[in-house]
Amino acid sequence: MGKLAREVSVIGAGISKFGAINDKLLPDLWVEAYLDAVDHVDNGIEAKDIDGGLYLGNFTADLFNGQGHLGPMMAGLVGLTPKGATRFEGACASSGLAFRHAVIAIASGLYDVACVGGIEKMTSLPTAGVTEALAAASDAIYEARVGATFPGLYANIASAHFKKHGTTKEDLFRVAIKNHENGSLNEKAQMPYSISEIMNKKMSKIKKRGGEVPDWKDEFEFLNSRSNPVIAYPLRLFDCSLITDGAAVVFLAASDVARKFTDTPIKIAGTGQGSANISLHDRDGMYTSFIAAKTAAKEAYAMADMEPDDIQVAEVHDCFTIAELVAMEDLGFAEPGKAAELVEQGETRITGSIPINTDGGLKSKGHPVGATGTGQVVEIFKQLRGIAKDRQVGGGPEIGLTHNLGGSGGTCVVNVFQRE
Amino acid sequence: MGKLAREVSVIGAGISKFGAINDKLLPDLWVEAYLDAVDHVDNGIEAKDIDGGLYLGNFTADLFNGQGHLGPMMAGLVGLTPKGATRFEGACASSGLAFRHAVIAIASGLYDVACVGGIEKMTSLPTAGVTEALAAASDAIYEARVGATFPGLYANIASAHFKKHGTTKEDLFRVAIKNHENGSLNEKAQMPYSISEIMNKKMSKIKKRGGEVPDWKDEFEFLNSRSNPVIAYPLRLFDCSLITDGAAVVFLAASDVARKFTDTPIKIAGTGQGSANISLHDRDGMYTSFIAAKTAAKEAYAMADMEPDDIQVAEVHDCFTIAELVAMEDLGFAEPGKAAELVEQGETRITGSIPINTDGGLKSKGHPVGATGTGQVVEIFKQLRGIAKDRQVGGGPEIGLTHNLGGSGGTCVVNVFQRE
Amino acid sequence: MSTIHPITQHNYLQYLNEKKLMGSKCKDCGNVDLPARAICSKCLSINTAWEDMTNEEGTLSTFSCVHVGTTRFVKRGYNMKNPYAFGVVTLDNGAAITGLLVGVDARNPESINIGSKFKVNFVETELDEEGTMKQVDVGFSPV
Amino acid sequence: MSTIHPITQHNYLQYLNEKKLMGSKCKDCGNVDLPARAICSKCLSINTAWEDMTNEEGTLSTFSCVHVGTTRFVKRGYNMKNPYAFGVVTLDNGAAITGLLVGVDARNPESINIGSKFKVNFVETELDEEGTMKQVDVGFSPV
Ligand SMILES: [Zn+2]
Ligand SMILES: [Zn+2]
Repeated sequence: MGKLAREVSVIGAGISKFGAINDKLLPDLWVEAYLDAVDHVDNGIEAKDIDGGLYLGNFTADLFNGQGHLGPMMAGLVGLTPKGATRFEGACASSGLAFRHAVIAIASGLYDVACVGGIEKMTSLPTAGVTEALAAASDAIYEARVGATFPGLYANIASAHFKKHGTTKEDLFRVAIKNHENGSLNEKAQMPYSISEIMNKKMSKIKKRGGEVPDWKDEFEFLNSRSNPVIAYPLRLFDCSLITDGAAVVFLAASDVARKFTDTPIKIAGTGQGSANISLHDRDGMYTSFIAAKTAAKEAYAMADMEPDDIQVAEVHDCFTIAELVAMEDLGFAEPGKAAELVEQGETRITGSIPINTDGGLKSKGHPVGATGTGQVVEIFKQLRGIAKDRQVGGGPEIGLTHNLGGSGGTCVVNVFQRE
Repeated sequence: MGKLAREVSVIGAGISKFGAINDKLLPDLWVEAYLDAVDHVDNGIEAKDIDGGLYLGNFTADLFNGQGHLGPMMAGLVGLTPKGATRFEGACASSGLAFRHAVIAIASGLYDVACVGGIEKMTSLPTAGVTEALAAASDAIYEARVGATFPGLYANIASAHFKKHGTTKEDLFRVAIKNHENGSLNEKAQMPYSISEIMNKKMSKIKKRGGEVPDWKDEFEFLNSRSNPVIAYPLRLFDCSLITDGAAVVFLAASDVARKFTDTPIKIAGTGQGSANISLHDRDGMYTSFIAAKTAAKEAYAMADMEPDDIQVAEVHDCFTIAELVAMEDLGFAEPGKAAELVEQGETRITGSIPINTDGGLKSKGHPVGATGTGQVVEIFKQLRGIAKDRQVGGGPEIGLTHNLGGSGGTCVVNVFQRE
Repeated sequence: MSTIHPITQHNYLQYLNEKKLMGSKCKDCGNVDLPARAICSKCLSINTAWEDMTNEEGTLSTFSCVHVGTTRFVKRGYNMKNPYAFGVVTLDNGAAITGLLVGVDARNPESINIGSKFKVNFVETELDEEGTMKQVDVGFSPV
Repeated sequence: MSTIHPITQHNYLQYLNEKKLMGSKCKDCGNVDLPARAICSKCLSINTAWEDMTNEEGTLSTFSCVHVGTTRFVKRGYNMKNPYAFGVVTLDNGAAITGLLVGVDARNPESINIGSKFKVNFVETELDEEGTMKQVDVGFSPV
């Protein structure tokens, strides 16, 4: 495994509002994110500067919107045609793949500047349709046919983790509580409320209706109640990420031209990618960690010449609460089975030693699957630039990481970023 | 636009049988093509040699087979996990994109060897379903909703070409006749019969049934008859490519390690990519040529430091007969409006000065959309290695080209190859 | 208007359902786009505004008569013997769009001429059997 | 057998529909794969042969009880109050596969134990109302 022949940096990044955006179609979400990213390039950027064209992540507009071939479609809306425009797909890691391959293309010497995007519009379908579409990211024949849903697959991972490491549902609740706390500070988040806010709202609503108000004494009692129903045992509603519309955009430049655009480029110190058989049963009995993630992390750390301890802020793929714990363990932030302790000690909060998912994560910010990988980069860009407002990690973090997982662990992309 | 930092070569290539393959699912087609490619690496290749993992082109298994996330799925079947595995989508240019990005990744210094694949299984759906799925490669709202089918879109291109350049339906027939003639020499082709064979079969069948045998005196009369019905005026059945299941695989290596695998690597002298708004109406009135193709060709020729005249054999994207003429003009083999003359003079036959689609093209070999771009590379590999058997171009061609077009021209990848 | 009704594809389709063909005009370079674009396709300015093109006329740039149609058109009775026509019409203001061609003889394609004049003629389709859900699409008829 | 009935996923599913759970065994390294693989997942040899695993027993490696199911399961009457269970069973020969868990109390997940013994118990679904088209899927029941 080599090093990149040329250094690459993030020079700007932006994001659309995440949510169930009823008055915007795919092209509208895209334009919103693109213009936000343009606004975040200090010295400005124009389409003519972007010789590398578009690297776009999208899971399945095919199934969600009846539309394929999104690369040139989105490129044309922002003036990037007739330059190259490519769509990447790796389920929920689609735009992580797009990002990585744009980095590689610039490193190859072919281009100086590229646009990376991620997009998904999921709420056009009813929930049953979303479940079916997502099933296309698992093995349609060997998993979905016997009843596997995505919550179900991650519930299998949770069951194994519970059994092997003694992890509990309260350990999972703490991840949700922390991510909603962070998301409440993010104006782009789909559900920008802390769990206690959500609980209190629920109580007021019941009161208003004249019902018997539950005597939840804290978030844990709320999360343990019927108001947080089991979706796929042992996972409950608040263990699951959201169904989201959204887009995110990142501009990359070779480090030798990056300073034309900004005085504070964020260097990609390392990037790594891994894969695994997409069926859980086909992974040599490994159910509590992801070989794709470990492979990607190893490659990214090696390229960056860094250790897990060097990371000061991280975005990890919390499509389900259990996934955040597994990610922490796969990334080496905690020994296997020990991630829950770090969470309990508050070390992953914005004020902790290794803040994770400061933007609310997929849990509170939302999870437009194809946009998620790029959205993570947007947050790390903001954190390392010190522009994350109320959710800014203190002490001026210089090194960040993104971890974007596809399906039930079939694809993973890990990147390490460093403020130059 | 830069040059690649490192030279890359094709060291082996293989292909599955193309056709309506009822007894093979996606994984089965994939394994067949992969093993055929392994057989074509002179000194052998093993999964452990392939540090770059898998670059896979697929248009929409999502819609055809209810299965996304094909990258890791296919990688796992041939032992490439946990290395990176990425799916690329650009409609019918999907595996052209995969090929190009694998070249770039090796050029970046990150990897030495990579596997490129393309796959599509289209015949699981009834024809109406195929039409709907293909519509996802056009603009679903602005084109498909007002009745645009793929034959219809290329028929629009044909109508404009007829009007502007005086092209005729007979000019199109000649493309089909030539490609079927070539395909009749390709044992992997879906419809390996010349048009006159097909015509004679048809006559025998009618005779056997006791019907009135038509007095077609040649292929042109047959192609002008009701046995070649209009699908989308002015395009008829034999102007359209086929609905196909198939897969193709190519192995790439950095030129400095290629000779470990073979004494005759085929160098990628140039590669180019272009895009365009996916709606025909959104191309500044350009209906008779593709800006994406011209952009890709210009980039590929410049990188190779070659002219159209240097090309000795080419695979071009003849999803419809008109597309072959437009491709020839976009690639500079003929002036605008003059491609039909070259075809009529026989210059594009295997024995001509610029043999095109020696394997039968999409018309006779078949068009499993996601596999087409890689399939073209397989043929050029064989031609430049001199192993194309009955359809081998004489004189030992050293320079070849592939032209892979997505949708109705939204994406194009052009590559120039050279025997070292 | 731009703040309360921003230029989006969502709003373009809303207008279309009210039988309004809404493009956009760039206040910086004067370029027109159809469908409307938030970012001008020519100069990439975001200083664009809605432009009503419902009553524009134009010329046929290219077309096809389709014998094997999309599922939706097959359901509406089109088939090998009963084709429909669609094509690209370039409006006199320079904008071009794909539309169904109505009032032409799709069985006789030689009678349809590239370069001849067409005007907007919306096509309404009932999406349910009761006819309560309607979809309007772009159509053109000869002038 | 290998030439007339090659190891393909197509043939695996044909066998499954006949209630045969067919894996493969590598003649070079002895590794077993389920579903059957043409290329051994361990040593990548193509010297593999069908291996009938229909009568194998195994242990439950992990599982879930699903309250919000796939469309197909919802149609079969499963819902928030009536969950179904699926999980991964590792056969005694070492091969593992995902299957529906039948004969367990999915409403009471604490009663289902990772590590307990299961055996193959196919699940048959009628794909049409007449019951003429059937699909067989992998299921397991407690031993
Ligand atoms: Zn303008
Ligand atoms: Zn073996």
